[in-house]
Amino acid sequence: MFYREAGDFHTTYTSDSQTFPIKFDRYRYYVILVIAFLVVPFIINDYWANAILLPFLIYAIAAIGLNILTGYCGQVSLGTGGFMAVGAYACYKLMTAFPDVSMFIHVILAGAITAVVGVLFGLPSLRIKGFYLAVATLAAQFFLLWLFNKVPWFYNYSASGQINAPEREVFGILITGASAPAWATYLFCLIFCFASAIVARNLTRGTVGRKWMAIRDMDIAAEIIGVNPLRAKLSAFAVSSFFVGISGALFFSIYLGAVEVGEAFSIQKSFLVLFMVIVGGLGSIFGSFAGAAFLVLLPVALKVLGVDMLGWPTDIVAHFQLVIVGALIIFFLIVEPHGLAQLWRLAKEKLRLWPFPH
Amino acid sequence: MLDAAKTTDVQAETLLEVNNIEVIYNHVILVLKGVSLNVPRGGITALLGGNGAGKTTTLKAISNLLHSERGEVTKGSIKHRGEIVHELDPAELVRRGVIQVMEGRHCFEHLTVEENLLTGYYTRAEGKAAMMADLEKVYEYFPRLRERRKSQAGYTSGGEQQMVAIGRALMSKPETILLDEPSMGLAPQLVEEIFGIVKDLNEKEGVSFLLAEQNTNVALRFAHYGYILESGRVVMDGPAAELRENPDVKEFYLGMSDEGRKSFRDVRSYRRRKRWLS
Amino acid sequence: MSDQFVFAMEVTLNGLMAGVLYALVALGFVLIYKASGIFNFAQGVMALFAAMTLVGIMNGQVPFSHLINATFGTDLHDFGWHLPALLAILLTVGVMVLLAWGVQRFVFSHLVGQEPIILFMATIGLAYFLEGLADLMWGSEIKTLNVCLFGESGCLPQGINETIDAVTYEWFGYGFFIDNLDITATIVAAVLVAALIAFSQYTKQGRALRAVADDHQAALSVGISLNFIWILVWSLAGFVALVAGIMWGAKSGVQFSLSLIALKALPVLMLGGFTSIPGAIVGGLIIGVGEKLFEFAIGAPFLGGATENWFAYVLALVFLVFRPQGLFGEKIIERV
Amino acid sequence: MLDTSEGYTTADGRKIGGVVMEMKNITLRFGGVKAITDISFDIREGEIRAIIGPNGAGKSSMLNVMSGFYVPQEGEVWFHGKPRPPLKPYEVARQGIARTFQNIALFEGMSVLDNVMTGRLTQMKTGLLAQSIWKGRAEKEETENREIAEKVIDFLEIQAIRKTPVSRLPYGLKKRVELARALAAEPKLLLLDEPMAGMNVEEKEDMSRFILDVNDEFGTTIALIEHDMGVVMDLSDRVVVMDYGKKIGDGTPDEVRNNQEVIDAYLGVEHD
Amino acid sequence: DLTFPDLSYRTGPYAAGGIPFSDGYNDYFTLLNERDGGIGGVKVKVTECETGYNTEKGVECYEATKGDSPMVYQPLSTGITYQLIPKATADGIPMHTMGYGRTSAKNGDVFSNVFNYPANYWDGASGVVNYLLEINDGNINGKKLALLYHNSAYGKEPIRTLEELSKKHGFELVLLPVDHPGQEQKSQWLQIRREKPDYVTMWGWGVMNQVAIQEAANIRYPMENFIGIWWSGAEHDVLPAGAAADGYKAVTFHNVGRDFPVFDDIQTYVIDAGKAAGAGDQVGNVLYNRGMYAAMLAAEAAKTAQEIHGTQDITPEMMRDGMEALEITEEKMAALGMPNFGPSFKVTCGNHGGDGMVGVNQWDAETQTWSLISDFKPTDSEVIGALIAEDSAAFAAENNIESRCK
Ligand SMILES: Nc1ncnc2c1ncn2[C@@H]1O[C@H](COP(=O)(O)OP(=O)(O)OP(=O)(O)O)[C@@H](O)[C@H]1O
Ligand SMILES: Nc1ncnc2c1ncn2[C@@H]1O[C@H](COP(=O)(O)OP(=O)(O)OP(=O)(O)O)[C@@H](O)[C@H]1O
Ligand SMILES: [Mg+2]
Ligand SMILES: [Mg+2]
Repeated sequence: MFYREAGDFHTTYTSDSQTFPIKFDRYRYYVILVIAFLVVPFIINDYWANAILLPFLIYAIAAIGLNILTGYCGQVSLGTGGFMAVGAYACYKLMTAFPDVSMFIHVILAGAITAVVGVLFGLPSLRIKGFYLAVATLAAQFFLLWLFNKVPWFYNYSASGQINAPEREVFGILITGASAPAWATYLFCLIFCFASAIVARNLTRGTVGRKWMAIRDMDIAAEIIGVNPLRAKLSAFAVSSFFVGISGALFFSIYLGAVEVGEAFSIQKSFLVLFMVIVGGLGSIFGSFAGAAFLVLLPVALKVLGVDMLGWPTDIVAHFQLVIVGALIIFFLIVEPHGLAQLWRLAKEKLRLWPFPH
Repeated sequence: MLDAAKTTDVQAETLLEVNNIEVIYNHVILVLKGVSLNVPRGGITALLGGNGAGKTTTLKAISNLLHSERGEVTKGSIKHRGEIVHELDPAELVRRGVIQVMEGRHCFEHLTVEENLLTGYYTRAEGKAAMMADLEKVYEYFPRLRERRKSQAGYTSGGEQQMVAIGRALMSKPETILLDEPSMGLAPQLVEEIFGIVKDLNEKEGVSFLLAEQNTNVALRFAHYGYILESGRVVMDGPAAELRENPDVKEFYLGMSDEGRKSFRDVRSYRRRKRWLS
Repeated sequence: MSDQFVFAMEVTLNGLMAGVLYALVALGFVLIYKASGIFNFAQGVMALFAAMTLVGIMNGQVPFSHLINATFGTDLHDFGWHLPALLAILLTVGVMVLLAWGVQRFVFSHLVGQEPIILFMATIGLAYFLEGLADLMWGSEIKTLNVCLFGESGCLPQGINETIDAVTYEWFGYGFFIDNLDITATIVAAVLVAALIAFSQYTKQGRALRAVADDHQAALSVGISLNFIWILVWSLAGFVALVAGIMWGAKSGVQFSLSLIALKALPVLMLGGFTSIPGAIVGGLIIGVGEKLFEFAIGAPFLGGATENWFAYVLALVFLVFRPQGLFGEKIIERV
Repeated sequence: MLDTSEGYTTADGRKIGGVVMEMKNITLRFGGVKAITDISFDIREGEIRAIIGPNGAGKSSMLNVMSGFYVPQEGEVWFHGKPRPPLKPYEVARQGIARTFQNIALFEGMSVLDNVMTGRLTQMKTGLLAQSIWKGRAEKEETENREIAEKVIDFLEIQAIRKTPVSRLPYGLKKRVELARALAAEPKLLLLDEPMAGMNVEEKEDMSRFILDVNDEFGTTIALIEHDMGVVMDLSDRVVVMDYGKKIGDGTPDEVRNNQEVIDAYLGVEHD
Repeated sequence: DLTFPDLSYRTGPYAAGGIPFSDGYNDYFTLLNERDGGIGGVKVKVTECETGYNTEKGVECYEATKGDSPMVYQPLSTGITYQLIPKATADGIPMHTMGYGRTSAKNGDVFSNVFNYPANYWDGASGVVNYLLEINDGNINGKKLALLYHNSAYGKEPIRTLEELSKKHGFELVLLPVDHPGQEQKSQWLQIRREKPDYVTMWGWGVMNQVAIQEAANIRYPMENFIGIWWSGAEHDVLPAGAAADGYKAVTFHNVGRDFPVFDDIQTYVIDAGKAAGAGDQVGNVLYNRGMYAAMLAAEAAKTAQEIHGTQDITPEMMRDGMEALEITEEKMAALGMPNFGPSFKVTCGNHGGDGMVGVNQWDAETQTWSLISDFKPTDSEVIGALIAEDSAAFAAENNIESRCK
């Protein structure tokens, strides 16, 4: 009886379809928000910001984006790295072209530009399905990378071919560049992450979300009951790419500060975000966070454990890291194929019944 | 119609024995709450009950297909010829002569009808001639399949797929067939035909059947013995002839009132359902 | 004949050869996909693992030596023997069968009946695991691979084929370059494909394989042992991975990047169809020729080069738009 | 033979109106297989029209033609007195045609409520932006449509499983949820493909009651494929009989029941 | 303790290069600890952190280690370098990117905390051309030089320089990009067969090197006309091709082989004592030597810093000063047991890159050794200097950096 939902009655459909229909959940969620917004900024240091929290928040946004496309709409994509690159380069071009405009606007515009590119590459999805589509999105991945590497306009003709984030401010506070304070960069990413989660949640609980899920679960039936598959799929591509673009922009401008396209947005990145989504749970916003946390934190935790605490050679630890991450992924799948999010749901179901087994 | 009393009199050898099993899905959903039943050699045993009563679950528990549904038998035992079998590989059970025809057909979509049938021969090693002979036999039972033998099973109609599923099971020359809703989606004539085949196999070749059916009417006509399942429990069992005469069974499963068959038009009013147990 | 035309011919021939090498990798994917509907992300890593194991066994390396040395302070390196290639290959095949058994026993037997994406995910976990394991076992340095099957003279030949060079010089006044290793690879691939086609078309295991791919539960219900079928195909895929590993490793040495050859196989798969063995070969040839010709005719002169990676995918994409299941793939059944 | 040219009155006294949909000389082929050969019949406003026939006769294919999923090689579908141009299935759905499927086609990853709500999709119009903000227009629309969905859920007595993922439901309940999804669309024409397969008598009675009530209360026209002759004979006003893709009978249940060709091809001898 | 972080990569696609470098770097510091009791009597602590050549892990490593007063960072990856330039500068920690990284960081006036002595990529490109001039009696007019490069920022580095030089010396330049990872280079080598360049130079990394050398052998391109940059010139690049790689050349900014007294010390104090960082089998290898050389330069800079500031416990800021005042002479090298191991040079406020002296190595497949066939010679400072001034000025303008050297 640790987890209770009894006693929560909803008298209106509005209250029933809110984000956290169960009071207990709602409070826990408020507590997390308060900590994230009001406590963490005061105790954060460079290491936590740059090594853990920023990547976590940024990957969470990307994972939410991909989850919309793959988890909700069922279109497996391996082009995430390429779309993040679009976000990053769009942001870079905007930052350098309009130095006085607020970063908020740049990042959102970068997302919008990525959305357009995403729709373009989403067009084949009308005919190509499943793993075929996944492989087809690789065409986007490789082509975009090639483009950003090849055309000097994208990197402002810099000799090195890298793009560097110049120092930019939001409300007079520096948030890009090396001297940006940790709390500011963290808050900036947190706001985007929070907004993304809210928007994603709103979209997925309403009509659009149901259209996506219908397409995912059975596209033919969806079409017969009145879903226009092209529009549903393209809207998923657009929304997904929008989030992925934002995460790419933040990844470049706030987190890394300098980026070389082939390295930062390689196919490995596409896979990484996909792993996050699947490990976390397809079709779950919470899962996107869980997956991002899992894949950002676990390697760091294993490194700290192996190198700093046990004093093993770094290479052995790195190899073990691979073995353990791999084994854990498999282990989780066997325990619960639908990801960490489902594991959490089942745990809740059990807690609700506790101490009675059924 | 069969004389049910004949087979129940003789104490036939028990092929399958299910002892008080409990099944849980996903570690949390309790579906079977103690089901026991026997399948005697040479008998047709019917498992009846409404939607979600647990018929399919019982059959899957017997044929060891629960694992792939994330279900498990947590209590009780299942014995085949006295041996505990619920740790066996499903394939091993087929080799021992127990085969299941799954609910909802489950044909191999991309294989042709004929290839589908041939997969049923997988566990046997009696050579090509025997295979062809058995194939021929199946085609005799289901002439429609012969016509469609070269088309991909995924494109055949619902009824055709049902025939494929049953035919496929026959190809393994089973001793016991667990048949899950064979009549579903079949035209009345074909239902008769399929039950005719069941009866034929039972009488001529001594195949035993455990039959999960919604179509109580037909099932009780052909079965020797029946179990009625309600929300995961056996609420009633007895020789088919007796069950047919039971007034409750008559009302709830056969759709007959005292005045004979009711019209489906006349059931517009709400009515409380009577429960035996639970 | 114009120079450009002769050059184009040479490029085409080399494209075909490259295609065969891609197809070798793609074959492993096809086998597993066909038999289980699993898109095996770990195929590339399996090639790496197989090649590393082969070299390790040939050179008598002590597995896990680095780990053992680090934990026990010992100083182990190798057993000091050199095994003949043929024996080493047999032993490696044994290891791959063992791996197949392990994969089945510890991973996929617990995932029967799950959706494809879940199975795909498991292979990702497997890829991580194997990569780490390979490094732990054999170390991450580059290893030179030199397979000599029949004594010193029977080594894998590399380098330009003199006969073809001479003959084509006679004909066109320009000697064509064909790599001996590629010719060997072509022969090996042809034998492999013929054997695999025979297996899947004419044996009952082959039929069972396809049945399993369609519906795990139904396959179980008719008595097909998933365990057996899957161990079988994973072993076969392991063997194919070993062959691919040898061919690719001969050129670049055995090293981590070997696992990335999977990326070259994906457009091939897409174009040929995930379920077709002949498709892998034909797809490989089309991709090989397509990307090389494009680079030759358009990429290098007009686009600044290095277009092959994306062009292969775009080419496959174009084919898919017209045939969504690939050239030879099984038709996607759409019914209600 | 019942004269239906001007509409008619059924045995239980319901008034049947004009033609809603008319199939004119439909022929449908799949490669070599001829699934439907030159079939014509009409469906009238407010009636319950059954299609019966042996397995593989082409009934489901006919339903697929009606719902725009298959495009016949020959023949036309007339809808509301006009020939219907070849439309995409989702466009057909928007004209007020809803259906259920023979092999259940629910969205397995969603809850029952969400599934029923998908039936309302054609009626929900707010854009992406409004929905991403949620408060305001989107929320209002959601609530309004939710009310309708809940009504359907109440009507079909599936309140208890509203929040359950459909993948966990037993077969019979799934069929009912599918019906709920179709009803939620408030269709003018409802196509049901074997709605009662896999049900026992009691559940069939429930289902029959729902179908009759829908027809009665909302005046929905219903086309129904079913193998249970008891149900067909009791519920339907007129019956089309198909065999091997051809029409072999068309008329009231009684007419059909006594048609020798139908008896030979389909009904066989009666048992009860 | 003096902490020297070592951002190594012993896993991933470039592990083969990362392992020997890191071994050399570690072993030299171990030697100092064991033999001399550290630097100026203060023990040295090397904290290794695995980056896997991945930028994000590089950032994590940087953040994890920057708190323990690290003397100098060697990011060992151009990507990570770009990442860290602003960060390290803001944190006041010096960076040393030897033969990689941002070339224009040579301009210490703009890049206060970044050092790339003794040579950089553009020196490398110029060194290649110089060598061609040398073997062609000073005239390469009309010759054709093909650049086979990794299609990334790194690989594209030499293009500008080579273009300038081709204008100056009148040779023709053919550009041949290879996409990552470079397993498949048929197109490029067929093109080389058609174009028949007199020389091929390569900016490769990872598997691309091994494949290129093998393909060159396959088309029977004369190996002695094939010259790699120093990141394409280690043992593991040539070994897979076996005997066919004989004669392959690579430019270098330090010496090769284990024929230096310092290696005897390393053998006795480190390897025989069981304190080697790796398996101890890499001593004398090109990249091992490079790692050791990097450690030596760092240690010397630390000594200089200790002298300047008169304290043994130096801070990163002091270390920076030491690096800026570093002077390497023949005598110093000889005293360290490394006579003629590298060029002598002097770092100044305006010049953080040394004199860019480049030599040429050649591979002998028979004995499996590299040997220096052309001594360290100056590169074309005229061309390079202009390019550096241009690029660093752009960076300074972008980031509002003011001139700090008088
Ligand atoms: N994979 C599963 N996961 C969770 N619950 C399940 C699963 N399969 C079945 N159930 C539940 O188990 C119960 C019994 O289902 P079962 O399929 O055995 O019923 P049935 O008697 O065969 O019904 P029907 O006649 O409709 O086929 C149902 O309530 C169903 O919701
Ligand atoms: N997409 C398709 N491709 C090929 N053949 C098809 C296709 N759809 C249906 N058929 C064939 O058309 C015939 C009619 O099929 P249909 O599903 O309409 O039958 P049905 O009357 O609904 O039968 P049942 O009562 O068994 O469901 C069958 O022989 C079937 O195999
Ligand atoms: Mg059932
Ligand atoms: Mg049908």
